[in-house]
Amino acid sequence: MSVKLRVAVVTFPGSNCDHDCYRAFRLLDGVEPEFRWHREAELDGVDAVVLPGGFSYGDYLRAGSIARFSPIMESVVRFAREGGPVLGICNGFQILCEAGLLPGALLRNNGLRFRSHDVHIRVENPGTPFTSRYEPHQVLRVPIAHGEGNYHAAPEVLAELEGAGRIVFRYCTPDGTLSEAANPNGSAHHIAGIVNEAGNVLGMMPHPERAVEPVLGSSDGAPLFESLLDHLAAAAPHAGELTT
Amino acid sequence: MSLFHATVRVTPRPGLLDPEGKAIHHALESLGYDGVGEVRVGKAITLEVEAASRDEALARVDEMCRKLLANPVTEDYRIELSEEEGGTP
Amino acid sequence: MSLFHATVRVTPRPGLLDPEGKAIHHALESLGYDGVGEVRVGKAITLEVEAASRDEALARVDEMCRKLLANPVTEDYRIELSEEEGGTP
Amino acid sequence: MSPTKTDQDAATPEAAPRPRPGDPEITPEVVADHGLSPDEYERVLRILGRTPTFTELGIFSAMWSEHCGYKNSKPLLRLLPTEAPWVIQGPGENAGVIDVGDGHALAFKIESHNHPSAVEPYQGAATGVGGILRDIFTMGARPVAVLDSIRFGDLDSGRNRYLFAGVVSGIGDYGNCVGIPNIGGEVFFDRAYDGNPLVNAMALGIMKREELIKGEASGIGNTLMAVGARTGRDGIHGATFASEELSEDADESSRPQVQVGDPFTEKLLLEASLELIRSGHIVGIQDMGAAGLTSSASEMAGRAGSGVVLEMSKVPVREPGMTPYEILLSESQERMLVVALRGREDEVRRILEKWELEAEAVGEVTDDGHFRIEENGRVVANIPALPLTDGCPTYEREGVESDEIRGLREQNLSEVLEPRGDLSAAFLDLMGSPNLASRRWIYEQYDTTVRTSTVVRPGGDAGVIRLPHGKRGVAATTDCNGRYCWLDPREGAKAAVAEAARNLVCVGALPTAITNNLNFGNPLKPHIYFQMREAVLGMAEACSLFETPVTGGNVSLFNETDGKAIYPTPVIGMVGVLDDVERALGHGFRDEGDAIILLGENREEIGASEYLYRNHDLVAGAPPLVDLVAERRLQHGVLAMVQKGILLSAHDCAEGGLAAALAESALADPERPLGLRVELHDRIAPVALFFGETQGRIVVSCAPDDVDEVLGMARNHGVPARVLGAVRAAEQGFRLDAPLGSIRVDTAALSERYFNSIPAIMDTDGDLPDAAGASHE
Ligand SMILES: Nc1ncnc2c1ncn2[C@@H]1O[C@H](COP(=O)(O)OP(=O)(O)O)[C@@H](O)[C@H]1O
Ligand SMILES: [Mg+2]
Repeated sequence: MSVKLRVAVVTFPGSNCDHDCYRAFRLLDGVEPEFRWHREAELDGVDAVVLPGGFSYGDYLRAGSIARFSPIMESVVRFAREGGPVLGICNGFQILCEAGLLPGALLRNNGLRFRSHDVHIRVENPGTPFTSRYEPHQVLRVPIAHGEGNYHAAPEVLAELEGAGRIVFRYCTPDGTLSEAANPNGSAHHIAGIVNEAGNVLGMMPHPERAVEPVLGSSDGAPLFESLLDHLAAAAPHAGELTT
Repeated sequence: MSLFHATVRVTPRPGLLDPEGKAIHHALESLGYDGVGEVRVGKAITLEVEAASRDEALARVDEMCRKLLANPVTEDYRIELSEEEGGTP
Repeated sequence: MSLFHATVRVTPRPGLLDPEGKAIHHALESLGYDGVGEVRVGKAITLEVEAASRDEALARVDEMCRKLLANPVTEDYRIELSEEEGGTP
Repeated sequence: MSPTKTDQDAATPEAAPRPRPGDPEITPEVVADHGLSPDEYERVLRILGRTPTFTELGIFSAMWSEHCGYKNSKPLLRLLPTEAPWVIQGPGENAGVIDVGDGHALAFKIESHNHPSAVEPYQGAATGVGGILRDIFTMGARPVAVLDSIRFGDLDSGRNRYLFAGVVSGIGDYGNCVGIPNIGGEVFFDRAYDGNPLVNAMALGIMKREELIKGEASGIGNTLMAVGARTGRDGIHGATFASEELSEDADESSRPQVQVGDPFTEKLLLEASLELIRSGHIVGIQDMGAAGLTSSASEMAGRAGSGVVLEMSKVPVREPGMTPYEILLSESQERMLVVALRGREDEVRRILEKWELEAEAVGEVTDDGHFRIEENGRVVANIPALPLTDGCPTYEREGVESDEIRGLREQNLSEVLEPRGDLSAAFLDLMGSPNLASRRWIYEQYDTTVRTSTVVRPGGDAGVIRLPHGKRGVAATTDCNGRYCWLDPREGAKAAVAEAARNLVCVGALPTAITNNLNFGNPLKPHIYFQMREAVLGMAEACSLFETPVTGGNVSLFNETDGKAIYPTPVIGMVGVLDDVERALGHGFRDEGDAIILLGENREEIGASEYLYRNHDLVAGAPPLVDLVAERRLQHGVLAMVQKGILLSAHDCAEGGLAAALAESALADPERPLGLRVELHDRIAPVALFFGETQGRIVVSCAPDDVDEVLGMARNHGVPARVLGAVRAAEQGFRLDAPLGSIRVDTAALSERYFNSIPAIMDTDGDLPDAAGASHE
């Protein structure tokens, strides 16, 4: 009997990419995604956590600012501090910043408008649990859909992110060049995604879960989920003890 | 000509729903703050204007509010003015 | 216990780009207003709190700001307080 | 004109309400202010057998407004075909429903929010999206896509730019937050819409067949519950307001009628409603939309043939001191009325609580057929439900064509057919017209990919989404050219249906049904009533022939400012079905060397075209005529080709004509524009050949090896077809040659013009986040 990895997809009031994330895992073998309502207090032994995109609490006040007080966030913070992989996409990234699991903040897009279209992002660090299936500097085509994705952090934080290889994705042109025109929201250093110091918490604005099948226009996001499963399979000796 | 420092406070008209205020109220409550009355969220726009007199400055900012800064259909506004360097509020 | 009326002004930190302020500045210019200095846009959140004293009210609102209403990475805040019924600002 | 309904029984006198202290007295002025004609008021008196209370007058006024009562349109709507084997729910419910195979049912509907958007574009448009989404999920369907059909005056006015920017961000913010992808729509600019923008939003939802639920208040003793947001003083009498003309000072007088939307609450309400419907605790559910609690409660009673009693003091309100009149007529958003099985109220509350929402028992279903309102136990209104909902007088008016418009239609255009100046320059200019330039500026503000089901995004001929599990998909489009309809409403409406169907076959979908939004001026004017009648007849004829029945729609009349009406704009929202979404086709050319083929025939038509408006400031001539039979052959042929998998692209010719269609296919991928070389042999005037908007034409492309098969299939379907040329690299330019003229433009210049025209207009000024440009010029 094969034991499946368990991934929690957290639903906050206003999350709207929870089903999309769930589905992205569903397409893979060896993993059992499960929804977790934000009011649950315990994560209860899952192997990884996803904070999906959407508009938790309507994005009122600041995107992610209210969701980070949801009961489940205490467990998520603990899980992350203990080294458990946490993936925050779009609104999930914003929540991670508000919760202090990632540095910096996501401001309103510099063009002041919501932007929804495909972008190209360059894999800056294939050495994370989320990117091992990518080549260095591989260019991916994935959709964005956000109004507050302009990454901002103090200069010393940016220097630290740069120096420690914690910038995982940057916006770029189709051929991998960095340019202001290819930066959809004004993010500092073209940042599209970063990890925490330990490397187990990834926040990114683009939506890899919307790019997992050719019929949707791109499957460049699929290796991200596969990378995570590789990582979990390798690092989850306890998986064998679970019953399904 | 003097420089005046204006703060324009734009608030949702009374009676209109303020979903953002509602969400903040809800969040404050669930953080354990009770006895918080109605919360409403508006904008505070600060700008500097040159004008010959306080009255002229006020008139200019008022016009800006009507034309651009506030949406007359859904928002009210209030102007606070102070003269740069030693002006009184 | 008295009821206090608080206005919290949340503004982007100095040095931080304020694209909305810039856009308004630009629009004012194209409407023919010149001599308008820097424009910055912040939030004005009004709420009512119950507290035994002015100091307590201030302390409570200050805590709300630190916890929820302002993001210390990007925003500053300022609290204005007035007591309901005849309170002075 | 004469009322067409017979009078119903009078209310039972023993339950007659007494006037509420503080309510205004009923005078002829008060009656007139409520928009009721003396005849209509007479009818109210007969139904009640007494003078109405102020509350009752408000109720009648709302229910008998054009918006709720369809006074002027009902007899016309009966002319539309509504049946087909795949129709599960036709007109009359919150949304139409059709069978789309594999056990799935599709709910879909279009709705207008024109007047609110004219007053406050952002909130008006946002709440329009909110309302149409609720119509879908109250049927038990999960909303899966939104489309928007919008119209404005010309963009050289700051006011129009302000309205356009506000509407687009309102539509975007609302749908984005709820998490429903936008898959298409249309936008049109013309001075006819100055001061009267049109904002029509369409939504699609999917459910399993057995999950369908209706808006009926059945089961005597069942509990009526108000669910969702609280009731405030916003939007009181919106329905009546939507049925009047706007006046110069509309912004002033209509302030209290602005409703503010809260998409976050909507998202919670959506999830809670679907959970409620699946739970079995409720028997009926309806949105409190136009005329709020009044229309939802009385319509649910009317449909079930039951009665209801509501206790006003139980309705959760946002502000203290609201009167029954205000509570009943408020149009606060994100509210629902639910009929819960008696004894299950707590279960309903628990579901709502999970989603952080309120549910309050406010009344119950009765057997007396009355719509009864109480305030702390005291009856304040008591009206027989059926005459209230169905007894609204309807009028069949006389329609007469306007001489002025006939004159314009018959205007001789031979002079403009003479080439004037450089065709290449005219073409470049035309492609930058806001009516032809890329709409990317709009749909990039809309989330188009959330829900991971969007197969064809906005930008193509129609949007396509896949259904859960399996390969089936649904396509949707909205279409209508108001200029065609103005010059010839019958032909224009036919063209709208034909274009919608053409758009669907281009992506590979079989057209199956329509919803429609009849946007017109004041129907009391004979020439407007003529437009309505003709448009409905044209729509009926085309829908019958295409086998696309009408399952619902919306009527928006009185779209006039200071006596000037908009173009008659009967917007068609059409849906179609695909068996295999992997076969869905785009409109973009793929590679150098691919063959470009034209299906259909070129004709010397230039009337009603964008070319005329742009170059001669003229809206005149006969609009392009639709040959419905030829059109149907064309559509079957293209569908067969797409299904066979031999096409690489398909795109219909619409505004801007053949040249525009070719350009759109060449520029479909902004990152990789292509060039082309096309030769035409038609000896017709080049402006008509290149820019005329002749119907019934589709430009397809295929691999060189498949040309014979495409031509063969076209022949078998009786469709004229010919190879026009081939796709080229961008560097080789965009070249069209014809016997009497040619176009040669640089691809990069064309691309620049096409993609940057709308941003260049909108991103300079007059397009600020909020009130920019709100000032009247
Ligand atoms: N308001 C809008 N919202 C979303 N998509 C739009 C809107 N207006 C136009 N589009 C999209 O832009 C493309 C071009 O529109 P249009 O010129 O009307 O196409 P067509 O003539 O093929 O119907 C279509 O894909 C359409 O869906
Ligand atoms: Mg069109």
